[in-house]
Amino acid sequence: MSDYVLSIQDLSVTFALHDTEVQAVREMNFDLRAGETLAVVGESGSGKSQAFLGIMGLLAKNGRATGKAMLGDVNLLGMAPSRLDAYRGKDIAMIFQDPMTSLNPSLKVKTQLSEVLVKHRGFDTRKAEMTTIEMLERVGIPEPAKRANAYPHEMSGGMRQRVMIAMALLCQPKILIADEPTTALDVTVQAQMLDLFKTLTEDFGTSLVMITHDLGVVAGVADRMMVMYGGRAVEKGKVDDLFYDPRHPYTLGLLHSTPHIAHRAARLDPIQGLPPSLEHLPKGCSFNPRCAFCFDRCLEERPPLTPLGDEREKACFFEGPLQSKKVA
Amino acid sequence: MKFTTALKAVALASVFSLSFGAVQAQTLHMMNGGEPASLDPHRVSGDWENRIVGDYIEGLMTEDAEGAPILGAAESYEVSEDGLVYTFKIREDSVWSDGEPVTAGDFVFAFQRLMNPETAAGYAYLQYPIKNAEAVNAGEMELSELGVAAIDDKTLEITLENPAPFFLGALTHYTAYPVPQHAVEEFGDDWIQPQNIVGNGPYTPVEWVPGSHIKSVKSESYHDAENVQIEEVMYYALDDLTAAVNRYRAGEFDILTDFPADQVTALGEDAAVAAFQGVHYYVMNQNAEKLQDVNVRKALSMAINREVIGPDLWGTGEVAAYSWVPPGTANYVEDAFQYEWADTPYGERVEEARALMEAAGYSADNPLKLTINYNTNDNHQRLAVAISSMWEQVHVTTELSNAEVAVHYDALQNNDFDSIGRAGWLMDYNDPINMLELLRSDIQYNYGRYSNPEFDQLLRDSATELDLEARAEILAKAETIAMEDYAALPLAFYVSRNAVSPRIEGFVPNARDVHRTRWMSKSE
Amino acid sequence: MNQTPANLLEIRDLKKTFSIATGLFSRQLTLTALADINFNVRQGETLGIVGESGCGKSTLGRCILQLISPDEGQVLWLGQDLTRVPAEEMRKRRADLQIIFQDPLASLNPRMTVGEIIEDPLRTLRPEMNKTERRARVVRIMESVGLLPEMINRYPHEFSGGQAQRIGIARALITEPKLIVCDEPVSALDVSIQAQILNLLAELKDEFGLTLIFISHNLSVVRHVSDRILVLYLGRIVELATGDEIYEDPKHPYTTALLTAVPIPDPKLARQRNIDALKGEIPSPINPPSGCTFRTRCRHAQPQCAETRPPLETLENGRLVACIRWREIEAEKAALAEA
Amino acid sequence: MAGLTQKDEVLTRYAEKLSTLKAPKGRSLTDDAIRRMLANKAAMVSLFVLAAIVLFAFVGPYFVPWGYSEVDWASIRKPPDFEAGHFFGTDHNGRDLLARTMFGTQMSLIVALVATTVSVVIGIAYGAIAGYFGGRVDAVMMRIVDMLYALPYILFVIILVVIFGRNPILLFVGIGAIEWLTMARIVRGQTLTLKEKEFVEAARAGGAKPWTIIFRHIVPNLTGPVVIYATLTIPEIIIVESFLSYLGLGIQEPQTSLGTLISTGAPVAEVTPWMLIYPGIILVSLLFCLTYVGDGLRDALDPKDR
Amino acid sequence: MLRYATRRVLSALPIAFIAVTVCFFILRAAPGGPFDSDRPLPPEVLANVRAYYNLDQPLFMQYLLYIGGVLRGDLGPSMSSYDFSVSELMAIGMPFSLQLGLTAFVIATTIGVLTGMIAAVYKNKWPDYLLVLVVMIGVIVPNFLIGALLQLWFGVYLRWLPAGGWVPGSWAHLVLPVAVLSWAHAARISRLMRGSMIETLGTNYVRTARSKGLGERMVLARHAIKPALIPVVSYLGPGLSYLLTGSLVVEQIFGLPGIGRYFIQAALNRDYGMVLGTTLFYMLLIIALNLIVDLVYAWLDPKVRYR
Repeated sequence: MSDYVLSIQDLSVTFALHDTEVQAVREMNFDLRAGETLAVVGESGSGKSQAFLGIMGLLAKNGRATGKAMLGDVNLLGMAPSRLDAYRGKDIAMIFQDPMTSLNPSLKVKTQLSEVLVKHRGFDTRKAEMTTIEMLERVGIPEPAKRANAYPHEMSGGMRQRVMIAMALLCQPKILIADEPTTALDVTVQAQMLDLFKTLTEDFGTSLVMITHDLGVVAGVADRMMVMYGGRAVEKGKVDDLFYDPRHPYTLGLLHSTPHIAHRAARLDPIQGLPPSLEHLPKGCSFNPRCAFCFDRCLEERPPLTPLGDEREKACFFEGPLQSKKVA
Repeated sequence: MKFTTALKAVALASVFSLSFGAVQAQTLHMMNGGEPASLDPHRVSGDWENRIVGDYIEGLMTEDAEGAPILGAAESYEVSEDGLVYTFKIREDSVWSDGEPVTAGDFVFAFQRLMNPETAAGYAYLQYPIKNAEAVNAGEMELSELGVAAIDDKTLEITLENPAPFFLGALTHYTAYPVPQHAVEEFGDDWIQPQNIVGNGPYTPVEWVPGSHIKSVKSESYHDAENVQIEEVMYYALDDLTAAVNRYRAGEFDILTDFPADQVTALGEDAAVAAFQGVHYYVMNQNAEKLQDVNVRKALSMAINREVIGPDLWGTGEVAAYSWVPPGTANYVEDAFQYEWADTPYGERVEEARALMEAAGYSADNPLKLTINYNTNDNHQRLAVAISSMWEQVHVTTELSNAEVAVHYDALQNNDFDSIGRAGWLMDYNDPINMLELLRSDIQYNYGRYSNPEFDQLLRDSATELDLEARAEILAKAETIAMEDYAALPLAFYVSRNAVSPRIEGFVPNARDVHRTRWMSKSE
Repeated sequence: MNQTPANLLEIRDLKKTFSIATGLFSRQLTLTALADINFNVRQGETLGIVGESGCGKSTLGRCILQLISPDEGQVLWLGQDLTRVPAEEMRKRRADLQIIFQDPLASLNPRMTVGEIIEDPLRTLRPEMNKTERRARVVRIMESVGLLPEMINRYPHEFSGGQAQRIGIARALITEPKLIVCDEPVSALDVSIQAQILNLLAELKDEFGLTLIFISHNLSVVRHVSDRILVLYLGRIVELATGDEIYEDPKHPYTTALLTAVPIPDPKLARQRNIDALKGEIPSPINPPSGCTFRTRCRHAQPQCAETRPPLETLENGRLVACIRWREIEAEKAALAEA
Repeated sequence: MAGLTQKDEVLTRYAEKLSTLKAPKGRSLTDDAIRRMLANKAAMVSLFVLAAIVLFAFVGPYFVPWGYSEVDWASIRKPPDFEAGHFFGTDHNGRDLLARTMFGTQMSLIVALVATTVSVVIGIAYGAIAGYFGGRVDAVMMRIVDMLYALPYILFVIILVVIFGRNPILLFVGIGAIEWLTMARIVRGQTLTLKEKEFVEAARAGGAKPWTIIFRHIVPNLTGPVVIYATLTIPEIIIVESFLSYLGLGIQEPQTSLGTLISTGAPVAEVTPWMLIYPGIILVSLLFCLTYVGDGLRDALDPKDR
Repeated sequence: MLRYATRRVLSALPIAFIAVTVCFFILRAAPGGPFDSDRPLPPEVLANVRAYYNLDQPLFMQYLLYIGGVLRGDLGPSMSSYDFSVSELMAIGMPFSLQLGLTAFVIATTIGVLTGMIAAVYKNKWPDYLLVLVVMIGVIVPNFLIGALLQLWFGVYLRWLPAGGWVPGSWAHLVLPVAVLSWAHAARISRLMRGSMIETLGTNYVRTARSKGLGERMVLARHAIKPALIPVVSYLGPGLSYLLTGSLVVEQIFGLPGIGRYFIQAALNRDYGMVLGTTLFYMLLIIALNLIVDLVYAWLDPKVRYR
């Protein structure tokens, strides 16, 4: 018995398009410890969301996830949806980016929440609703009893995301996957929300996977992080290590691209070029066309994810110090 | 309240409803065509209403199975020497279905009601032969001046304006039916509602579901009740004839009173097609410049191959019409008129017609342009299409224009049509005058505005002629004049189309297309 | 107020309301989007405008460009009130004032080629130019914004967000404007692209001598690009100061709150930070709180805040702040720091 | 200002560059739509059949021995007879059914196009005005549309036809004038969205005049929904026409339409089956194809769900 | 809600009023009158008849008389039926037409929603193709043809069902008419439902529901149906209009005592009172049902409130 609550092995996600197949996620591996927060960072198209939708069995109809996703002793992948339903929402819950569209507009908030308890905990409706209201209070919704009777459109974006969080935490799942939970929100609300995540995961002992493109969000909440590019993890490690000593040029580029409130640089130092399309990934290292440290080997061979010790891994052939070299 | 009674009728319908399939032997299911406008004999206007009304009210005269006039409510009659005064003896045992006796007063009341302008009876003019009828109907004379009088309870005297050899036949018409004075006075216009209605005929209506059917049951008080076989008659209202045929074939109807000509084969032996007193014709607008030339009119008439109309176009075998008055009309000369070219082979006729047209200055490059107006109807359309194709051979180009009945006849009556208009006439009573009058210059049915003083004079002469044969000769002469003038284009004589289930006996195809239920019987 | 001739744009007492018809026969609600807006934009500077969503920052940008006509107040462009310029003349004036939008793809007509899109303003604003001249200029500007001229006949949907934004910038630049309103130009872009666009804007600003109004909800971005920053709350100015002043010495409690809420891409700092975020959410602009509109979320709110609307106070070197208690709060802070 | 204003020299250079520039034409949205359409097998087969039917209707008459109103007195109501050249048989007037079917198809197609065009024109005008002006104008105009929806419009068509006679053009202008409601709603909704789109605002910022905005920026972007709805309207109108024919209010003889042919053929389905079968096959395949093409177009032009 | 309903009805009344007015004058402007037939009436008789129906009055007076009558609930006399007034004929035909129309409406909507849903769930698999094909027949084959063929097949050849007519309380008589009437409507609903269901199944909130482990049936029943029904419901109004139009044909083919068949006959015969009465009836019916549809809509989509 491992101390990991979730262990992902060789996860790949493919989408069958009209005449081709596109691999959105390739050979992804990671483990999630109980109570820790893992940040998955990447730009759009890096496969970060699809990987977790794949784990949750929520891919679009033309999508297929292979590999293993071990929730304890159970492999979630390849499981019939009816069996998967015993775990989804109970042991592993997910929050989505857009709280506006992720709540059903035609059902009252309490209906959408209490049904989770009815399904997974076998509560009767009354008890489920009571618990729901308690939970709403917990996530900081004022007048929860009244708000429970509201429809989603009657609430603000922040409130809705609180409802989503409440919904996900109702069964006190082992794992909470939050897919860009704050992107659609204002900074002030975002800060409140991050705070809430911190408190609640601590209270419930829930492991949190925070999928985001914003390094600022990661810095505050995560213990470990995984950087994704072109469907693969390119660097993994503790948050501090990656921020203060990035080993992959892409990680570095991301850090340099992010404006910092505290100091106003004359110029940012962005990554050149555009993210690749998944249909036409470059040969060798996917990052090579944009990489300032690229050399011959990178064009031919794909760098494997290699451990560097202290839970750190990177997928890059370049061994030298990154800071010194300027973008060509 | 009328409103509630109507609802009651529906409720009643539910009570009386028969379960489908269990057809009772003595119920006659008759597809009767349109929805009756009324059951009041003074308000009706169609043969579909006549079938119902004639089954529940009997006039002085009624029809036998062949449609010929026989004594009805009257047991005998006498005619005065001058042919102007008819005296009827009403059956002693004749009673209304509520037990009240039928009296001469009922007839007087009925005739006066018919002619009363307030009644607004559309067909009142059919009884205009009665003295002062026209003036009374126009509101120019008092009702009491009408030439109908009750001598006593059972004796009725009718005085005519002029001698009318067809008058007995006219009395079979529903305009001459009696109405129950006591009921009309008690219920007013509602006397006709199923719960109030009384009649003196073999059947009495008991249920009316507008849009669906009327049901009549046998009246035990009818004077000939012991010979009436059918216990119950269902008159169904149905506009869609194809649907009607389907339902007939599904066994839901015993009699179809009409069917689409094309279905004749689907009906097989059941189809009963008989000559019918009436003519299909094309009106030629005599006021139209292009039709002023009698030779053009002649050519148009000659160029029509009438032999294909009935057998081929319509498929029901209508007889080609080379004359105006239908053959077999009473009080007339046999074979009074027929075009001399009728027997000429069609090809030659066309040649001749073309020559006439060319003489009139028309050619392939300078064709005569005509418009055929017809009322929307499949048969009329086929005919128009065919005739336009026939006329093409004689340098005529035609345009077809159809409109529904109301618009079409409105245009015809106002002489508001280009050149050719379709019309048809079914004789109201069996006498040539009923046909010939259509061409009288002062009558509004003369759509083409044909006007020939000589013709008009002959018709006037016939009215005062007491000798039937002499009168027939005068009328024949008139027909000849009009036809030689090509006053109109007779095309084909009507046929009646019925489909009668083999279960029904006593249905005799006849030229009047009148089939009273009392003569029929039904077996399994 | 110090009115130097270097003021390109002066906004005076600007007010804008929207009426919301809830139904054909029902009564109308009035939403005050902007009120009492007064500030200047100097030639060559970048003025950042920040605020939460619904604070009126985009409306302000559009009012400046006369894409929306304000209810009251003046928009003085080189001394001339644009709100009173006739429509026909305003159209010509638009060559000087351009805009870049948030959603790069939505801001490009999907049925036109890149060349047509960039060229479009020239057709109305430079009617004297012929087709070749216009095209040549399009090619020139495409190169300036880092687009390959070969792409001139492509359609917008063939481009990624970053490239599309470059097209939008090219279109804004083609008329040689003096002022460009950048309405959240990078918030829809990926991080790596965001930086490219920010750098591009900075380069272009120098190259073409532009003045920018940079609207964003992201304080880090605004801080990065702006000389001065204007903070809006519920349609009103709460503070205006240089970037450094705002960051180092915010006077208004709202500015302070905003600053603490900004995520910092530095784990140690982020962990140390006391996320003393704002309570609650922004109230509805249809029915704003009385007095200081911020008081409902303000930690320092006192009963008197509900009574009077705080006036916009002008401090040294043109700094503006709208809080009746800012001095007391400053004192409290100082006391706290000493303790 | 080093930039653009140095017109002559710099721009001449660019003009030269432009003349040597190899700029490949991009894929327009239409190209994309066509590509998607080509990939849709059902739609392509339908399109092919549709083309065949159109050819049949418009070119066919030149290759058949009989005219549509020509009467062959030798064969009235006869089944298909290859020797006489009546490949579909004849009707009860002795007219060649093949020629009539061709003519009828032609008429039905023309009628559908006329009516659709009318509905599109009115719909676009009404919808665009309501959408563009918005506010009260929009509220009032759309309320009227809502209320018109509540009218049993076919009753009005019948009344109109009864009154104005059976002029086909008038008739179908009439139908089109009533079919525009949905079109107007669609256009209005689309205009409302487009009006708020940033590229429209960009055009305004670029000094474009209102009519330029409408014609250059809004109308071209309406094509998708308009085309989709129009293809769906065509079969609808063919059906309405056949309904009117059934009531005897259709096309004037000797002209004909598919609806007329079928409503004459339906009652005699057993006696002279060819009179129903052939026009029936054409009508049903025409409508089937139109529907599939419409669906295909929708998928192609509005590729939300693929 | 009651206030909303009242206001909706009140706001629909002007349009009904205008429509009736327009119809009234158009009808009068039409050539031909109610008493033109192949057997024209002599002028004196015609004068009598016209006086009986007030047709001798100035047109505007007739209009006022008519409107006055309508306000009192009296739709005037029918010119082709002496024994019943228009109101009476309506009162008799209405229950039937309503029964027929609503039965068809309910059945068609139910079938349409169900088939559309099944087709959406089995998108691009054989149940989808099969259902789409069966349903398409309803849109593609004109209803008079379907009617005639069903009548022939089930009534004449197989004799399983009555070929027409109406016996109160007999469901067998309703089977064919309802089938013909519902088919096209069911087809349209089904197509709509399929499309909107496919769309709904792709929404984020359905994904959320799945992520909660609710099970596919629950996801469909609780989360997907209601929102997917919204476009369907908003089509029900116009759909109903189509359906009632179809009832004109069905009532005629099957010889049913509804009011639909009166309309055509009345229009052709220039039976002014009847045409106006039928039009008014259909209009009010559609207005009423549209109101119900809107209330359902508000229930489905909480964003729409009665204002």
